[in-house]
Amino acid sequence: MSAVGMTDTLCRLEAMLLIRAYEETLVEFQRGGAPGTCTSVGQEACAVGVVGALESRDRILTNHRSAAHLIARGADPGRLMAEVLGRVDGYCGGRSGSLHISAKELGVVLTSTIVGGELSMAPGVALAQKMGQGEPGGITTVFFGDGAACEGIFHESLNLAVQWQLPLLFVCENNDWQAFVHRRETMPDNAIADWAAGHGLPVATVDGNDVEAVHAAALEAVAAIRADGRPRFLELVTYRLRGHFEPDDQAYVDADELARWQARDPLQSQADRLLAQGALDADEFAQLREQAAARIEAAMVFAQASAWPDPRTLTHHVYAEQGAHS
Amino acid sequence: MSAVGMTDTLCRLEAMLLIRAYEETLVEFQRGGAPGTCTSVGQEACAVGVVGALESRDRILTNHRSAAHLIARGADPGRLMAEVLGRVDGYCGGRSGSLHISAKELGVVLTSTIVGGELSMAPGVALAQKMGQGEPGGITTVFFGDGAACEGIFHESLNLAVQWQLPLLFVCENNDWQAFVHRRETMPDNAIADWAAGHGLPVATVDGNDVEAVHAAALEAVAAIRADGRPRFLELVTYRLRGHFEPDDQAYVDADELARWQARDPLQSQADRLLAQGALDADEFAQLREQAAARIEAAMVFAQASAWPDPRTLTHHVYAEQGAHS
Amino acid sequence: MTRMTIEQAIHQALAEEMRRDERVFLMGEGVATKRRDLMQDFGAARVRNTPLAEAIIAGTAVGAAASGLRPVVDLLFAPFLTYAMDALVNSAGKLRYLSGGQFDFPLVALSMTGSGWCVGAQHNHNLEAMFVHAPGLKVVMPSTAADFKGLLKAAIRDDNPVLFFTDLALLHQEGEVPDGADHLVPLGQAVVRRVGADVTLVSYAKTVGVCLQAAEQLQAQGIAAEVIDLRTLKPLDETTVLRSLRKTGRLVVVTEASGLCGMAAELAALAVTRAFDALRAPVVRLTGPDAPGASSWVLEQAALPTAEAVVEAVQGMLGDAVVVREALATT
Amino acid sequence: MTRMTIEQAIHQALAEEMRRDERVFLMGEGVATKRRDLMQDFGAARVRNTPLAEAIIAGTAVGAAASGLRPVVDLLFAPFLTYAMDALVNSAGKLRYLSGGQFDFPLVALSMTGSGWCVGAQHNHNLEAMFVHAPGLKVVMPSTAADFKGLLKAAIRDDNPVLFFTDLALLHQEGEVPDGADHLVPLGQAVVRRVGADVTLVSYAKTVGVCLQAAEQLQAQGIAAEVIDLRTLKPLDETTVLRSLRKTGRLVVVTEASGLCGMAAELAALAVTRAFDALRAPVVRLTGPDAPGASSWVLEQAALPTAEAVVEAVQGMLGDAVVVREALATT
Ligand SMILES: Cc1ncc(C[n+]2csc(CCOP(=O)(O)OP(=O)(O)O)c2C)c(N)n1
Ligand SMILES: Cc1ncc(C[n+]2csc(CCOP(=O)(O)OP(=O)(O)O)c2C)c(N)n1
Ligand SMILES: [Mg+2]
Ligand SMILES: [Mg+2]
Repeated sequence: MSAVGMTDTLCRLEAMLLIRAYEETLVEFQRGGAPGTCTSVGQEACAVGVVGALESRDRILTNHRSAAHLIARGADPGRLMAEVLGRVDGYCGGRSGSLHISAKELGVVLTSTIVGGELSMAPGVALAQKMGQGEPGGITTVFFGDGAACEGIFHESLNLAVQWQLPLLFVCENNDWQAFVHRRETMPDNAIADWAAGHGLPVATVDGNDVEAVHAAALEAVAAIRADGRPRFLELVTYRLRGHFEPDDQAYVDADELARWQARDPLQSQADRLLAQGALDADEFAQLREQAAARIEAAMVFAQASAWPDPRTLTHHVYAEQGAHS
Repeated sequence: MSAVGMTDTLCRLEAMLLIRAYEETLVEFQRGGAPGTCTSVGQEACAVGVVGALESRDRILTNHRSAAHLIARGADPGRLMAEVLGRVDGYCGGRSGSLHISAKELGVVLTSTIVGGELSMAPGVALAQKMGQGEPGGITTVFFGDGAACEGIFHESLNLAVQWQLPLLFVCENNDWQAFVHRRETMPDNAIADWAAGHGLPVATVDGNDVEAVHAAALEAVAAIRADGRPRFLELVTYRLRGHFEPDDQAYVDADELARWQARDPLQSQADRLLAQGALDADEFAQLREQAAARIEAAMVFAQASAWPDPRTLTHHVYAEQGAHS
Repeated sequence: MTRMTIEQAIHQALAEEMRRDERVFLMGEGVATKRRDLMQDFGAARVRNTPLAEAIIAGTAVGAAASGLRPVVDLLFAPFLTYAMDALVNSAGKLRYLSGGQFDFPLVALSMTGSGWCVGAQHNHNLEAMFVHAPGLKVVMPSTAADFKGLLKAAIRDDNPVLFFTDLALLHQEGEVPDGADHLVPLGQAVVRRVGADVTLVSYAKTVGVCLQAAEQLQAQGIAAEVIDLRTLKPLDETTVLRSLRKTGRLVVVTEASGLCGMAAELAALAVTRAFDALRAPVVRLTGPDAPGASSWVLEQAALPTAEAVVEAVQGMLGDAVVVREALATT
Repeated sequence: MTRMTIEQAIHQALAEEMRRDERVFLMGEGVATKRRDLMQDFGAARVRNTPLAEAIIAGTAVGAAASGLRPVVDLLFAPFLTYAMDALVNSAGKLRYLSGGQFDFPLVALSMTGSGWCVGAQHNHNLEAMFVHAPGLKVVMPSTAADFKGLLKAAIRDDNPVLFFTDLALLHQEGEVPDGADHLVPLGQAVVRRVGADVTLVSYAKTVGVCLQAAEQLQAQGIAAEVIDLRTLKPLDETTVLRSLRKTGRLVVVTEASGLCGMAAELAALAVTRAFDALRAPVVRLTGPDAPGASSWVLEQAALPTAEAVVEAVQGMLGDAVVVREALATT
């Protein structure tokens, strides 16, 4: 099966498979002691659904749990892995590691692993678009978690975006976890949508495990933002199927809750849908999986072959105009 | 006329007159070059109405615009003035000046002039009450402005109070100004109540220039908090009749808007009400004014007679157990 | 040359740079109220009052700076920077490096501080050293009208995030400022305000005046003090300081900020690590105490380094030197 | 004595102090998950998971501390302290003073930092100096299991706000810890980890180990290095440092933190202001660079001061001393 002629729904399945393969391969590799990552296993539909609704002139901000957003945006898994391993061919030359990967060439900018950092910078990125920087008509999308919604900057960011009418799409992936704390310990039940609604911008709450539903909602929100230049808010209800950061035994996780959500795995759901529609058969599905695995295998080879940064470059890139400041 | 036998409504008028006399006397004095203050002229009904609903076991947090809250709580105007002038007989020995006056003996604690600082500390004060510190059944009241509601800490403070079920009364004095910026430039129109409501706690919006309405709303909220231990929110709609900080020519203020609110002066309204009810006559009113003026005159004499702190005490009170750290 | 206050110098710098480069814009709580003429000249899009929320003001500046604009944000009083620390320290200071140099952050964060106004420690806290300690940021704190203008213009043109501190007490001080929109003072260059061979007095902002006063008094006693105004705290002009130290062998550092891990510590460290052989006496730090700023005028004054204290310190140093010299002569 | 990891020492200290004083309670993102046994022993009211919001966690601690409780808050990684700066710097550090001593703030803020985990500068930033610079706060950063336990217990009993930093790399390191709930290490006391007369190596946290390693290597070359572990950064134990300097006349300060306005600057300043006459060589600062922490293992390692660098610095110093001594002998 080739991407040419593939339907959009199938492409979304393919993208989710690639993300899953990437993250599971890294997890396996990390068992050997390499630095861990925050995976988005179980949340792939959020990334694929939203990012697929964006154009190249748009900007994306993400956080510690960024691999799905980056891959959905077309990032090279090899360069991502090289970054995770701290190698020169990584998107940030190995300086970032997994936690703050940005890729300007893809419009994935200013990733912060400070929870809420993305929310603090996003209005500025959107403001620059509004004030004429970048390609005309571009909008900004900021991905963040339910935990980030507890930070004060959430409130400040929403208020500024509303007040200044910024072309900014807030996407909260509500995955029920904030590291090792369940969301229910941190906020009332419908808090995220209620808080957002209090700011008076349009809010949609969507099943974050249904990539088609996410995609449809994102398309609508993006079109609306492009039409009137004002912010929109999407809450994507999903679940973190793996631990916070690898390795993590998830001993603190309620087994029933986890099982309920495992049964709603977004990849399987999308595959089931396509299988039921006859748009995919079992062989093709297996083939898609294999293609993804093969791409990620090659990526891992690339990453491991990538050189370490030269220690003599330690202080490069601290300041602009290197050399002016020693 | 003596306080004995005075009705509560009359006492509230008297308290407002005392606050007004205090602030206007200071403003006059500051024309001579003494450090300025943030007056609450026009907002006296908020302080008097709410503070009168509290008991001595309750705690109060306030901010840069604190004189009304302190005087309503029974602070000695002489010691307040001494503090503003930086003298040893001030509540904080002159270290605070006007901007962060707290008076532990009155239960007015942890005043911060960092906008939002009061909101950051209030849940801790209420938590201590909930966990058995202080007299049983005490609650905490935190006064803050519409500007403070823009700070992220507003969101965090409300969420924690709701989530932890803290006996905390949030009182937002929405006076339409945030220093030199009108509230309309900073938030949507009904934002404060909407934001608070998004947190799922009971919210009441009240005419902050009607001391009886404020008092009734505060009594209700305080009783509710004492009954179930959970937070409540009052938005008091009022207006800052003077500048942000003395001296301030208010050149940036819309004259019509100001005039509209001047016509709604809370002192005059309360006096008119009492005069109309026959609970007060013009002579008595004049007498109340004179009593207030006399008390404040005496306070000013006291403050000016108070000594300057000894410069050799400069580093006293930085650390507990003075001397352990040099 | 035109005589103007430092307040005017700042305003001119802003106006000129906004005129020169349309990517420059200004935001903060009340900037459009305070600088109404700029708002009228450049439009409401480029001179923006903000909600009262320092974290998002600073964060927005960071995002805008990385996206092609050149924001100047007025964060009012230095203690309010505590709300903006994530944006400044973790984002502006680190994301260039962590991204492997993908982004520049040409932004300027203005703030005010300094004693003399009886406002107390939540408005008056000289915490510039915190930003010197943080990587990726530049820090400027000038003392004269000409430098305020030239350094602010240079800061706006710099591709790095710059913290620009104004000592309140200087705002209404006047000085001669070179005419023309080309007047720039490069970041990272200290200036010798007074030449002398006996002792080096290093300072910045308001306390440069204290040093100059002290130098005047010392002159009367036949002691020639060299006075260095750092102007930029980071990058620090080590060359100018070291050159002076190699000549005088004696250093007094004078700051209003607390000494502990402050600029005074940094200068003393510079001396003892890089000019040890030249040193002829203990370095003296004359700094504010390890205490919050009090409001009371007398306490506020008591916390400030004075010209008298500088003079005394220098006399102490030279006295010792004389004693030592005499002792050596008699062996 | 019982052998345990530093992680265990911290946990024991928390458990013992909570048992001893019911006003002590613990809150933070995940503390009830991570310290489940404490939650079970002391109840959910005293071991509280919080919303993900550092500013209100710290602010709540400040309010609670001033109201009769003794909170310990876990703020996780040091860079997250940037969200808590107002509560820590402006409230906890200043409101005792500004209120004229009306309130005490017996609170402890825990946080972790340090290289070795490839997590990058937004988790790894040794910014302890910022809090040393701020008035009204105490700062602790131990290196051994016994000190972690004894200092954390003392910090919890202290009536001042204490920033308690843990270098991540130490967490699983083991050490002997005195038995019994009475084991306290007073704040403000450094310890001489190794006695020597030729040079003083001053450090804290993980780099104490680097100094000890270096001292071992130097010993083999006949050079006796004294190693001082500061343990508490504020209040600083100047006496112990100065006593050593008066003996050795040589100082190398080793920190993982950046040198600029850092603890290394402070120590160098201490030496040159208070022990100048004893100094026989330039002070050396061996510190992390003025750069954010990189994630890549090789860059992270390259940023760390090594035992080899310490040895080299000492050799350089003593080499010079020998040269000078010889020069003097021939005149
Ligand atoms: C300011 C800050 N506090 C705490 C952390 C540690 N931390 C990293 S991710 C995380 C959970 C974030 O939860 P959420 O925002 O829901 O995102 P998710 O991890 O679920 O994707 C925490 C607590 C951090 N990185 N930054
Ligand atoms: C964090 C912070 N930002 C800015 C200021 C300067 N400032 C002092 S009062 C004030 C306005 C506050 O507005 P609001 O909260 O509505 O209270 P009001 O003054 O109207 O009573 C401002 C901006 C401050 N003190 N703290
Ligand atoms: Mg989450
Ligand atoms: Mg207001």
